[in-house]
Amino acid sequence: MSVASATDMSAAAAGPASLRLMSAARWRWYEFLFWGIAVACGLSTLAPALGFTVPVIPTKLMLMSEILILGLLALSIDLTLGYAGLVTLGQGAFFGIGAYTAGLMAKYGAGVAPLSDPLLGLLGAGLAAGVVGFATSFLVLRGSDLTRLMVTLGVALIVEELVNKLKDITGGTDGLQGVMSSSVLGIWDFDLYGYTAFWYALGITFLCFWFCRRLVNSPFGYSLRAIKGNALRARAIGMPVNARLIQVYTLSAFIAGVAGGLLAQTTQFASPDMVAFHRSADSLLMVIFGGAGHLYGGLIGAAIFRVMQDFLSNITPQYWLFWVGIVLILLVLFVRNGVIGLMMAASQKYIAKVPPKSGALK
Amino acid sequence: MTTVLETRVLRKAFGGITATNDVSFTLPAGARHALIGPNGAGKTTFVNLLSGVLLPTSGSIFLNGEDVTEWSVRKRSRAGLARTFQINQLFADLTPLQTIMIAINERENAARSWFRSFGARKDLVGEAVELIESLNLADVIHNRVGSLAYGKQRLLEIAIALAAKPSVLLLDEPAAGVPESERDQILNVVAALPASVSLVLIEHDMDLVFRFAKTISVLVNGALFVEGSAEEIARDPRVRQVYLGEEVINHG
Amino acid sequence: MLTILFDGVAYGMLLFVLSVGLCVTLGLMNFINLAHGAFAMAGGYLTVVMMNWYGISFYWCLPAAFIVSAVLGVFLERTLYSRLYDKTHLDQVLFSIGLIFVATAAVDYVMGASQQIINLPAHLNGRFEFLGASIGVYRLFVIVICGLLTVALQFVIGRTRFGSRLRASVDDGRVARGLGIDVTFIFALTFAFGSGLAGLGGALGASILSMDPTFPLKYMIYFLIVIAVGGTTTITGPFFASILLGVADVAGKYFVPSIGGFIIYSIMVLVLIFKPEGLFARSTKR
Amino acid sequence: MQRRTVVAGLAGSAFAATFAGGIQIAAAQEVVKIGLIATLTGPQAASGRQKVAGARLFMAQHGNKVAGKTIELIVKDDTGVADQTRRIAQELIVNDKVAFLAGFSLTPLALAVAPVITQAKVPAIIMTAGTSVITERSPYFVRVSFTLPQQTVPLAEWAAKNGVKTAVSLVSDYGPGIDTQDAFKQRLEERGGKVVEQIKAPLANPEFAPFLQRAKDLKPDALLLFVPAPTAGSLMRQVVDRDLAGAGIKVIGTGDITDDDQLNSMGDAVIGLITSHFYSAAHDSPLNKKFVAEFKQANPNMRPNFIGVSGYDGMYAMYEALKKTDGKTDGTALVEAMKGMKWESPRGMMSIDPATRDVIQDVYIRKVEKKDGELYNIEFDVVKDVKDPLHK
Repeated sequence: MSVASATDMSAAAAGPASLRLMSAARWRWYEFLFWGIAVACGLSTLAPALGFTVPVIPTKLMLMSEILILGLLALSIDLTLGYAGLVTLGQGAFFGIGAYTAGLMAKYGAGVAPLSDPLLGLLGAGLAAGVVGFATSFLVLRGSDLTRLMVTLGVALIVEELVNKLKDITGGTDGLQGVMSSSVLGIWDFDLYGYTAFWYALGITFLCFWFCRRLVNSPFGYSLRAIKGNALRARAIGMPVNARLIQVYTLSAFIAGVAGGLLAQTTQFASPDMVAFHRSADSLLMVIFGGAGHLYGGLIGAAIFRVMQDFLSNITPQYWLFWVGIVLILLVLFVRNGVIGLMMAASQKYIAKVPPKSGALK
Repeated sequence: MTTVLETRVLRKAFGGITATNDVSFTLPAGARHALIGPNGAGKTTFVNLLSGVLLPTSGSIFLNGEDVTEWSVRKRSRAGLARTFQINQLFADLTPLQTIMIAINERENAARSWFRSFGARKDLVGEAVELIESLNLADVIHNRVGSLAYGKQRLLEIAIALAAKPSVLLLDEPAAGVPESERDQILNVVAALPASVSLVLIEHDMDLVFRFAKTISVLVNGALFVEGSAEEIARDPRVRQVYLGEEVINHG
Repeated sequence: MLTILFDGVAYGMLLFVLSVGLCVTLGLMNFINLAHGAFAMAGGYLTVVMMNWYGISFYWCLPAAFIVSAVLGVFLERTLYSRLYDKTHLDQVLFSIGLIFVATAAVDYVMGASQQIINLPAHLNGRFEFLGASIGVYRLFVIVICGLLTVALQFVIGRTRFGSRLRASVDDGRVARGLGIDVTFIFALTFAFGSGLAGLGGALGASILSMDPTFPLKYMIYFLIVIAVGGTTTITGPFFASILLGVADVAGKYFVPSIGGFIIYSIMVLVLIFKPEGLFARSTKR
Repeated sequence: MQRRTVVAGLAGSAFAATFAGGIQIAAAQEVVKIGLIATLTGPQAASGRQKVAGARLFMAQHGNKVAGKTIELIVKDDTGVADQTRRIAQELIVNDKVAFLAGFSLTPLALAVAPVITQAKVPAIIMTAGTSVITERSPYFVRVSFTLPQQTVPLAEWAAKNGVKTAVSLVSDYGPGIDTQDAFKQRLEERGGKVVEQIKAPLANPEFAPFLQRAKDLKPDALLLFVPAPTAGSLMRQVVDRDLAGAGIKVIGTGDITDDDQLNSMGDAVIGLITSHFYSAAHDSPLNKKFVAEFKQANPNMRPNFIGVSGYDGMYAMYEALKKTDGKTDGTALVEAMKGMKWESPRGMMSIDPATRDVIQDVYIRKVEKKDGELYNIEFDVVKDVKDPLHK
């Protein structure tokens, strides 16, 4: 009797609190805006057929596919860095493993119906990267940020050397040639204009994003935040910290592998560049640039970074790096937590000016 | 009376310094026990050994009759041993409600879920809200922990430990650094803890110790100096000499 | 065989001088300065300009490289780096990568993209036989200079008043300030010294390593490997780590050229698996 | 600085073109665009600069009007990363509607665009990448630079004739390097010599000393070297430092290691070095003299090398092809127009093999000598009309 009533009472109190907790997972208007823009970018390519032109965007379909893929890679880093607090400088290894796996499946699976299917290729890419991620996850459990940075970098460099050495499989420095991507779902062929590549990349990236979004708003996701916040306390409340880190690292490797697979399928080759150090460094840079710990940071970082690079290298193909460097320096000096931090600071300024409609919000 | 926590000739040495010197200690169920000693007596080291943050050089630890000497912090925690830290160990970027929910999820094995929404289990949220209310944290339940007043943070520190529904709770100087005005809140919370929880209080503050503890152990230079009821200890001249006397002088 | 050992030691010594400044900023000041290589590049290019454009003696270039890089270091420390001491490591990474980009593009603009080569004075070229080993005169020169530097460095940090003040500032900046130590000044000086050493390393290495605008990025990995393997709590750690890596790299490439590239990385990963704080790390108090 | 203005102006127009891309399709008929994908940043940057300079020089000399069309050169930086090359190629084709692609600093960069150009039927002029196989990967590849075996085989012949019985090769571990060592080994062993060891150094390698020491300890008659031109400088320094000549080892290589652009800064120690290559800045012809002089004038601090001349010749081939098709930009027709094309380049006579679309040219054996206070590769022997030996 009394037990039941106590439960009732707590359940009554729990209602608003529970809603409040779950509200973090609610889709906001700016998220719809974000993905809406992505879709609009794709749709705008159809505009000329309808008799009008949209400047700037339609000419950049390939760039946008690349942004989505790099954004997905950055997203995988954000999962470990932004939520679990694990720094990694070796995500390129998983990206590359995914790329070569998908590439090899497409190359040797050509004609063999199920093997050459792009979606299956992505699954294979993710699994291959995930397995390697799991195997190396034990290396990142100990030590400081610097140790983790260097161990993950070391693994990536070794993978890069392996790719160079295993010429018979990977094609060595010249890259994996003869990757023939089959049509997506047997319907859409990869075309020269990059329509299929774009929608395919957008679909897969969104799917992975949606998955990560569920994940970080789940009890598991919050336990990762706890580990990042204070690993000692997390252990003291009985949390299996190492197991959680291994899981998220493996998952992150899986997603990076999918991203790599996407790149290999949409560009129809794989090269050692895809495993190279700069790949790992760039993607980490994009996450920090965008702002870690929001899932969107990587995507926004990738978008701004690549658009900026494209824009600057069109103006000054030889010295664009200079201006990118200046932007990075200014960003660090004047903004906290990257572009998202900048946006949040701006919106807070706006909110401060406009009094909130109801006190309950605050 | 059953023993819930026991150490046998527990020793911890850091290089040449012996921080815990062959301590044999038993804690009966339902105890209200205080562990006191002058600065540098090795109180915190002892708690770290009990909770598994440090591993002992020699000796053994038993929790509810089981040898837990080699167990990790996490395993001990799951076996019912909770603790607070002398220096707050909180999740600065989360809210008290989120913090407590994380702890409860962990206890209920609900934290493995990748897909259920955090906070979807109303029964657990209800429990969290109750616990937070009982610790006078209701007004800051959705505030960022890092922005809370120090006294509130200390309360949350206790709340996290309680969320695990422990059988043994180690409180490491729960009121340390809390302004006078907020101390009472903490004392009341500690006094109101259910009898099912066996308590070990590590304290410096003698007011708190005598108000709360039924039994007391005095630790000096890492070794158990004397044990007894609160009255016995208060009267013990040796204790006065090594510890209370010093306290009086310091405070004077 | 001895030749290989000798070459490896010389290579390692060079690595050490190049990376020791990074060890100081990272270990003592807890600042991840990935742009460390940019200071080495400054020293290297200064040498190139002085020798190839103005015909100044190589021996003058060495101190000049040290001084110019140190001045550059102190300037950047005061204007930029000092604002970042309390930022997160990630911010520091982003910042210093930005600095690398700027340095790379700037050098490219002024000097062009191709490799710069200097011609050493004739008496530093050439080789001689010693105990059956073929010794390159210049490499011997590098070993001697780097060896002297190491000894001097050990002395300054371990034995002098400046060293003890530095250690105090690092242990606890606030307490050190309370003791009347000018922490800001100490940090600036240390940073300058670290940058200067990198510049000197760049000057010494200009003829062995290739000097081109991508230098800071290309060698960043090597610096980091040295620090990771050697640990950041001592000077001797990175020193022995450099020698170990230098010898292992050279010997590996000599004896088994086909897997030469793996060796350095494998050593690093192995070391970090078993000793996450570095091979030669002193156990810290905390 | 004049160069800056040119860069800015060109970049500006490229920029404007990109933005206006969507709108200008109709007007674009009178403009023929050439997409030059060069590596302008990163370790291979030096090669990109040469290419762009060579191409611009040609346009400066010959104007931008061909067969009634205006030629527009769009320069892009691919940073030496293959997926960038591919993306840029795709964008240039789809957005800018370029009639030609050109450039490609490294073999993997060229290979990455093979599927794109085949699908889009756009000719791609290879101005550097030197692995034989490239032109077989797409019928739209035309090469105006060289292949490594093409350079190496004459060198092996020369070595065999000049008393080299045993040799060691040291090459960068990637396509062109492998081609070089294999072609050399095959030809030298056909002529009765022996390659005792083939050493491969990682492509990004700061320290050549151990590899050189190993080669030295093997005591061959000759050491064959190949690394990409931008890293040749530090390799040669270390070759000198190791004193291989003193140990009686003849150091030979393809012209990549005595790159004309860098040769001067390598110092007198490289005097006497024997290399084989298709181009030397010292090539004795009026056309080359004019080319070198005007190149230097337009690009202070630079001396044209084999990449620069390939950029120049690439533009020639494209101009001539457009003339033949009367300005029509059908890709297949343009490739057909280039097949069998024969002309005098600053390097000497060259032609495009109608069967393989690869370059046929004279390969010279040269020796580093000092002339007018500068170091040059002085040609002293020549093998006429060399085809790539690896093509069927």
